[in-house]
Amino acid sequence: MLKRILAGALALVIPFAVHAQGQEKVLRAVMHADVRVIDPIWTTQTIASIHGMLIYDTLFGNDANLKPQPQMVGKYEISPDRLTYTFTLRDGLKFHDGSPVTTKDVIASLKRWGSKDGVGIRLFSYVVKQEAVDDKTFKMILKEPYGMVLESLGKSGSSVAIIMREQEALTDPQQQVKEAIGSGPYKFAKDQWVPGSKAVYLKNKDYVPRPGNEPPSSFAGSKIPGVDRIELVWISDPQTAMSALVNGEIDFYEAPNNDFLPILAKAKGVKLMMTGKIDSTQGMIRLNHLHPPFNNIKARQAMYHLINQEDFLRAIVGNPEYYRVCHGLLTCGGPYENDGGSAFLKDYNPKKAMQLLKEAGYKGEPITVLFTTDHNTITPATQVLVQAMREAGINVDAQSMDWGSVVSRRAKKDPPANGGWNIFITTTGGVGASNPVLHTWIGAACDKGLFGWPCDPEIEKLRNAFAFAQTDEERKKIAKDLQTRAMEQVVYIPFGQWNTPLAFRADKIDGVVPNTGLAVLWGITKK
Amino acid sequence: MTAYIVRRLFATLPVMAVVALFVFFLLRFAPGDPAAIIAGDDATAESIAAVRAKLGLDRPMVEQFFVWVWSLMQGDLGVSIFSNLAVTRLISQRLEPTVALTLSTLFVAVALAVPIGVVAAWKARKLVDRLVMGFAVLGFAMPGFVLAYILIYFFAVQWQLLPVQGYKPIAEGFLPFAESLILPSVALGVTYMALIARITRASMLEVLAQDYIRTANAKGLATDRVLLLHALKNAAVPIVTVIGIGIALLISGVVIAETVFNIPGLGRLTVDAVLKRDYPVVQGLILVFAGAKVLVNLIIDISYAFLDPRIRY
Amino acid sequence: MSEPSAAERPVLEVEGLVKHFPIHGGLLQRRTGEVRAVDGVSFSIARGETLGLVGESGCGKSTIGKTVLKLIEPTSGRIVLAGENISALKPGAMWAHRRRIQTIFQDPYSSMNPRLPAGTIVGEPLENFGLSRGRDTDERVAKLFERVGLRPDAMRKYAHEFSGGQRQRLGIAKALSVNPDVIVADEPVSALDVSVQAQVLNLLIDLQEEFRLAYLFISHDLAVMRHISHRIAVMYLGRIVEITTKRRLFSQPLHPYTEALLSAATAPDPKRRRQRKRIVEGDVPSPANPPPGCHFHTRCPYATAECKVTAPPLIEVAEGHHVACLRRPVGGDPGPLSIPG
Amino acid sequence: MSAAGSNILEVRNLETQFNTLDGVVRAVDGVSFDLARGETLGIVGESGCGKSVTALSILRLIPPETGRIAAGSIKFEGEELTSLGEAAMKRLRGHRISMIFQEPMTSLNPVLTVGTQIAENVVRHMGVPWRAARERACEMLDLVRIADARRRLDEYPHQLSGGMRQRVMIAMALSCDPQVLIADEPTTALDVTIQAQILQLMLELKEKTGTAIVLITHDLGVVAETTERVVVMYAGRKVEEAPVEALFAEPLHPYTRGLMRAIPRLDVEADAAGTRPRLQEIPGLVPRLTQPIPGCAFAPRCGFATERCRVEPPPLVDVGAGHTVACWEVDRVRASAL
Amino acid sequence: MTAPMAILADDFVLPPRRFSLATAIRRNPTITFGAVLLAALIIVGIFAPYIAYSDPFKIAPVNRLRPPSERWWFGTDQFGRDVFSRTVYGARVSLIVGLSVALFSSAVGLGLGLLCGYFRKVDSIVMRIMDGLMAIPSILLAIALITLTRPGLGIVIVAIVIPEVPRIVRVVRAVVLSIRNQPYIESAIAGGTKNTKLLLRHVLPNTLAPLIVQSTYVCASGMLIEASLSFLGAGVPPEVPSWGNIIAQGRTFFQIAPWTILIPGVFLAITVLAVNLLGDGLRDRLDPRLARRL
Repeated sequence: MLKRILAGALALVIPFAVHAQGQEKVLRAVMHADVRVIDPIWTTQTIASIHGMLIYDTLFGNDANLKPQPQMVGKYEISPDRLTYTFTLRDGLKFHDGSPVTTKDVIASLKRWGSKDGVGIRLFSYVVKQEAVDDKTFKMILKEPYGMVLESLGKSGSSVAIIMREQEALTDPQQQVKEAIGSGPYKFAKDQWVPGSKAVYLKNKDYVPRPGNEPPSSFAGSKIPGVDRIELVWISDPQTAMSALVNGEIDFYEAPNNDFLPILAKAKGVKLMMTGKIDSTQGMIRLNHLHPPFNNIKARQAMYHLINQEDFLRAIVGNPEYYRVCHGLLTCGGPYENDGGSAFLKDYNPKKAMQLLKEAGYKGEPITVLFTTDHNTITPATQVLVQAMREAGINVDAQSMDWGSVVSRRAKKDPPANGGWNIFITTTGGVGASNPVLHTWIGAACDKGLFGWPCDPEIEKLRNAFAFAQTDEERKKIAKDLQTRAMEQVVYIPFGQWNTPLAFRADKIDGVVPNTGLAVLWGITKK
Repeated sequence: MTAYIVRRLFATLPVMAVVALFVFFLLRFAPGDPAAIIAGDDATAESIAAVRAKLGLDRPMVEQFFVWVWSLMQGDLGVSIFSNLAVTRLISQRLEPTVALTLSTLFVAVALAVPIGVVAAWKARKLVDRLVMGFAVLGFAMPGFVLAYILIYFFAVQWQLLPVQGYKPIAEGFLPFAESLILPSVALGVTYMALIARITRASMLEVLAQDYIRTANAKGLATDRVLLLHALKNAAVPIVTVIGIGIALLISGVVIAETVFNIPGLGRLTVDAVLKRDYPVVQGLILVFAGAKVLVNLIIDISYAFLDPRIRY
Repeated sequence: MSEPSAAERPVLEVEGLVKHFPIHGGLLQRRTGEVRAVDGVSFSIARGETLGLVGESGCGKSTIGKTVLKLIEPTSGRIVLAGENISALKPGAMWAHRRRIQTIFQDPYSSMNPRLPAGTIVGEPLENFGLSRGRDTDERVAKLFERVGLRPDAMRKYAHEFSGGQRQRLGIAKALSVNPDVIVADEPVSALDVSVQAQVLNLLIDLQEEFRLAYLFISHDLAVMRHISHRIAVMYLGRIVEITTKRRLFSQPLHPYTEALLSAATAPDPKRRRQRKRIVEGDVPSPANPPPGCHFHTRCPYATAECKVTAPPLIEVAEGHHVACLRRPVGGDPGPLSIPG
Repeated sequence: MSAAGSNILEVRNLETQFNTLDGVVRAVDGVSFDLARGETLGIVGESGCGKSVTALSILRLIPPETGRIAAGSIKFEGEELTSLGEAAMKRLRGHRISMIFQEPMTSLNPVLTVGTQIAENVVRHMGVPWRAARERACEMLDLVRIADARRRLDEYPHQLSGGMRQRVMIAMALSCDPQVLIADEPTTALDVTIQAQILQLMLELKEKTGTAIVLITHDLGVVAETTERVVVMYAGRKVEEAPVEALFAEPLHPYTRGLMRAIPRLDVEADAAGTRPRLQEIPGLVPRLTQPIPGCAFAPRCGFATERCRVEPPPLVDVGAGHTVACWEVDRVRASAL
Repeated sequence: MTAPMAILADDFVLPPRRFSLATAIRRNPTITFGAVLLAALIIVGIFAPYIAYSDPFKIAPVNRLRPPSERWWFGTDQFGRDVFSRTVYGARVSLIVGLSVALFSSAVGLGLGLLCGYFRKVDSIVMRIMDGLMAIPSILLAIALITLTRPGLGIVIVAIVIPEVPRIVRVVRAVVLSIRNQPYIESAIAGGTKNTKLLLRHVLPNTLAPLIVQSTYVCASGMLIEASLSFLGAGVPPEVPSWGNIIAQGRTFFQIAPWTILIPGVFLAITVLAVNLLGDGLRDRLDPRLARRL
């Protein structure tokens, strides 16, 4: 009896099912995180910027070699004294609601970006004012020449300089924007958005790509939307995501777990693609400079002797092919890689570390480590650190909490005893860390800087000098001095860098571009 | 009968009140402070305070409760702190997968477990009975998530017969919908099936020892009539009771199945919300789950009247 | 066995005892009626006397037993135990009087706590009323065991190791332990086989004579009643329809229901088959809504129009013989009644 | 033993055993008796004497996992029931031999209507359509004098009184005109007045339908007033068999005598002084059936017992007029005062 | 068919059965099997430090995800920790959680159950609260409790006890209600036994059998819930090697290192199986009647 019912139901439905799949070309992709917040300015999370680059557009876009290329800008002039930048928007720029993009929107957007994002803040500290000449052209007047204006406007990584409508751009940066309306190649289908499961983007039919069909290279080039519909599916379990790719349930998988790369390499129709050579991830141990014991530089330097990068990297990545030891703060393999201050990390000797700590006045009081429990790279790294410290005899108070709690706890400046912290571990993108100005964590702007609050005017001076340097040798020399100084101050202790390739069904999609700092999805087409 | 239903509905009010009170104060007394988390990465003290004010967390506890209850009356379960979406919308988005999973598991489990239980009772102490009881005890002990991974490993990955994860809404066609539910239903259903099979066997055995079964045999009735009409109809009440209780077991199991099979259901939503301390979502969900359970109990009680003429309301 | 002396004041007096169990229904569980289990009953028992309460199921005889024991609260009426009015006493106050009235239950299997040794159960009342402690209790219990025909070494055994007859003996021993004035025995032998029944009945009779105990003996079996009672009250639907001495009840039954009971009862004598009088028809009406007037009128062959309307009072129609029947006037002819119209 | 030809049921040396935690229980230990067509045979004995097991053995209703018919033969109209196939037995039960039980409260299925429970028996055995079976059920309810039969068909057992339920059981049992009706303690759970009605009804129906009745009870009064011939059982064995008048006039087995004296007599006048004559107890206890009992089972409790009684099982002695007794000391017993 | 026992003469004295281990084992295999298995696991739990040949906490990334071999009996996990040692330590955690959950919920459940069963006034209020607690699915209640406080073994136990208490209260209350109208209670009251003595001597002992049975089931479900909670990331802190944690952390590598999940999973299943068998055996032995009602 049961069989009869089932057979009847199937016969009825099959034709219907096939039809639905036919015409529409859909790209199903699993990114490294789930789209939870839709305001790329409000949060520094990379996934929000990936979402941003789909639905918004930027004035400039850095290409694969980090050179800024015009995107929304048609033509631009820089005054001889390098103090006045005049930008003119190219034609055909329209928001998803049909309204044209005007300089009012651009100025408001840049202002909001400039008050929240680190690179933006640094740029606008030199900007006197922005002046709209007319709807298409506006001027940006600086008080001193600044070398990184175009690179900043075209930066990739977190909190990209996106252009949104004026009414959204006016929202206070502490609040999230309510609507996700941009002028980019895709529209955000807010009604189909299921946080924690799926974010849907539909092809923006009346998007006008840059004329001349320039070849895509990272954020540069003409953006031609490849598919009718992009679904960013969220699968929390990396193994399930890998199996889904092998099974053909998804087409693109941004950050497969390193252990599964051998399986993916063998799987039918699956292709692995290494990202850009500097697009790796760098591990960082951040010490709290405000409170003992790490307010004392000796104690901070003692910690170097506890760190054997090999242990960390094998725990996180496992397969040596995908990680490399890098004793510097600036990304190894990047233009400004150097060996300044790398001697600190050459001498792995836990006993010496303990002895130095004692000399620095450490008497065995508990050191609070924020122990992340649910992050597939930070959790193993913290376990390696905690064990190394305990083996050396340090009294470690490892407080386990989920990543969300770590993010909120690290913002607290109170002493570790009541709600503060001594050490936490995080990672940062290789692209950002390759450039002294873009690398926010290398800064030491005291309490105005990032959590941990290292304080050394010298480092800030060197970072500014780098911005003004005109020639490459000059920049390389400044970079070496900066890294040497930063290593001495122990702004943070690097524990190596690793990169994970992209994995995608080459038999189903193509047009995948090696990304630098941020996954580029708009160019992907479906066979 | 309607008098009974109305009385039972009134009886649910105190229960729901207890649930509401428990959930509301439980979350408020937790040491973690949601405002700090919401304020985001480089939050300063004032921005955290701003968030607290916006959410009304700084107003006296009692006032918060009445505001919440009053909005509850109008069916407004508040807005998620993180995604600014109304809780009711979040819930309605994810209702279909959870309901589909629960019902398919329920249907599969009951359709298999009851006949197995009847046969085990009929052939008591023989091989088939031992096998069934062995399966029941094992099924009860097997942790759901371990079984789930084993199923995925063989059926989805090795033999690629069924999808590894995800849920295909019925709108996308019955076949993909059914396929995406098979593995989760089995992984979730095994424990539930073990429970029903055991109770069916126990209540059938008790009924088969009754005098009226001896009378039925003394009338020389065919075995299947004695078993299915005379015995099973009497055993129906305890069986239906355990199916009702089992549904609570199912709701807990759904949370795990949704995690392993990455199904965007209410269970997964609750876990994420609790891990992120998203107050309104957690409160709304627990109320929804509690309401569903109370409703199920009512339906089960009413069904008794149809199963046993002696029960009159 | 000596007849009880009438001079002494009765050890248990019951006047106008009523017990109604409310029925709830409808939306708000309001009282929609009541089961009139005991509907105005009066009797008294002298020291050393056995009053038999006989009647069919649902006539309220067990409820009277439980009410007199104050295991359930009476709705109204007076209960006087050895001169003390206990009808209104709260459980706390009743405790002191419990020593005077004990009880034996019908089902031997469920009237003993399965997890306590027999000696402890029998000795419990002694310790409850502080009549003895520890070793002293054990000695008295051993004597009680012997008195009811059980070996003292069985004190350590548990309920499941005894047969039905032996458990009834334990129940008797327990009731006897605080030498009460009255024992309420609710169908003490109906669950036992004939041969064992005889043993228990003889034991009860011997104990009554030795300790001058008053028995309120409840049963549905007329033969057992005839054997053990001095006076017998016949009950129907919560009321006493006839109460008199055993000899007069069996020789001159006045109430039609008593007559029906006697004729329906079986006796081990094949000749009786032909002497069969009329068998009364129909079922016992439900106590929730008893028939108006005389409750028995629906099944009584001699019922007249008036019987349907007026409830017959229980009056003494002859010396020591009360009956509640309109057709039995005081001093009337005790012969068989005529069938009306 | 009445003439062979007219016997509808012949039981020879029936042994039924149960395996329990305490060993094998010989509930029926070699019982033989006959049942003539249309006769009313009484089987009397205290609980545990094996009377119910004998009845269940005839219909082969002993639960296979705990008990079995160890030996002996049961012939029904010449057909050997102990070796009959289960399918054949099923066709026979409720059709040619039917049975009613003690507890009216629990012997009817609480969730099925009275009409269904009767009609299903008719459909099963008479092969008539359901509608006709319901008509037959209605007739049967009238036959057992249940008022307003049509309405009662659709009522459930819990809506009827104890007496009415026993009437339904009888209607159900007789619905296919069986040759033999086995009644296991049919009136024990009923009130006296109702018991009288049911016994009278059974006798009337016997006259009308000619069905032979096997009445099983522990109540000697019921036996005296309803049966024609009586089998007395003790500890799984038949100790005495006789026409009912002869048995009550002159019981020959010491156990039967003991029973007669132990019963409180309703019809015997109390003695002059109104004092209560002591009941004659039967000392001791019924023996445990887990071990085989040598000699006469009643020996340990028998006043007339001799050494031989304890060792050799007594043979069945025929004292004439169908009165047999299993006792070595028949003559001494006969001589002693009743 | 009335059970054969009732056919036997009820009037003879059953010989008191001496308690002999041999017959006890032969007669109830389920209890024996369950008890032996559980005893073995308890021993493993207690002597974990000696049985485990390496330190379960030691991270050795170099020998990461090694398959079971003669050096690592159950292979290693993604941090190079020995799965055998961690599983052995896991036994300790799961048993502690299971037993303490059973203990606490039984104690509270017994107290509340007795009160509700015996005193009408208390009954209506307490039962409403119990219904309320039971309405909230146990896993969600446990997660909410755990995540809102600092994670730790004690918190996990409390979080599992709270949803289990109503289950035990219901069982005890049902048993007490059924005992209350047993004749031996009326007989005790008539014999002058006062409330407290009645509760302690007559009511309590007869509730212990069903309580023990129910607490074994609660112990088993306690272990399962702990494992599920850890699996969802809301259970025992990650560094504590409970079976749930081991499975939760191992699940990501299930396809390339299935032993990280299967072996702790099998251990968990066996333990829960042992406890359930013990419960079934006890139920059949102590309280056959209740067995059917539950």
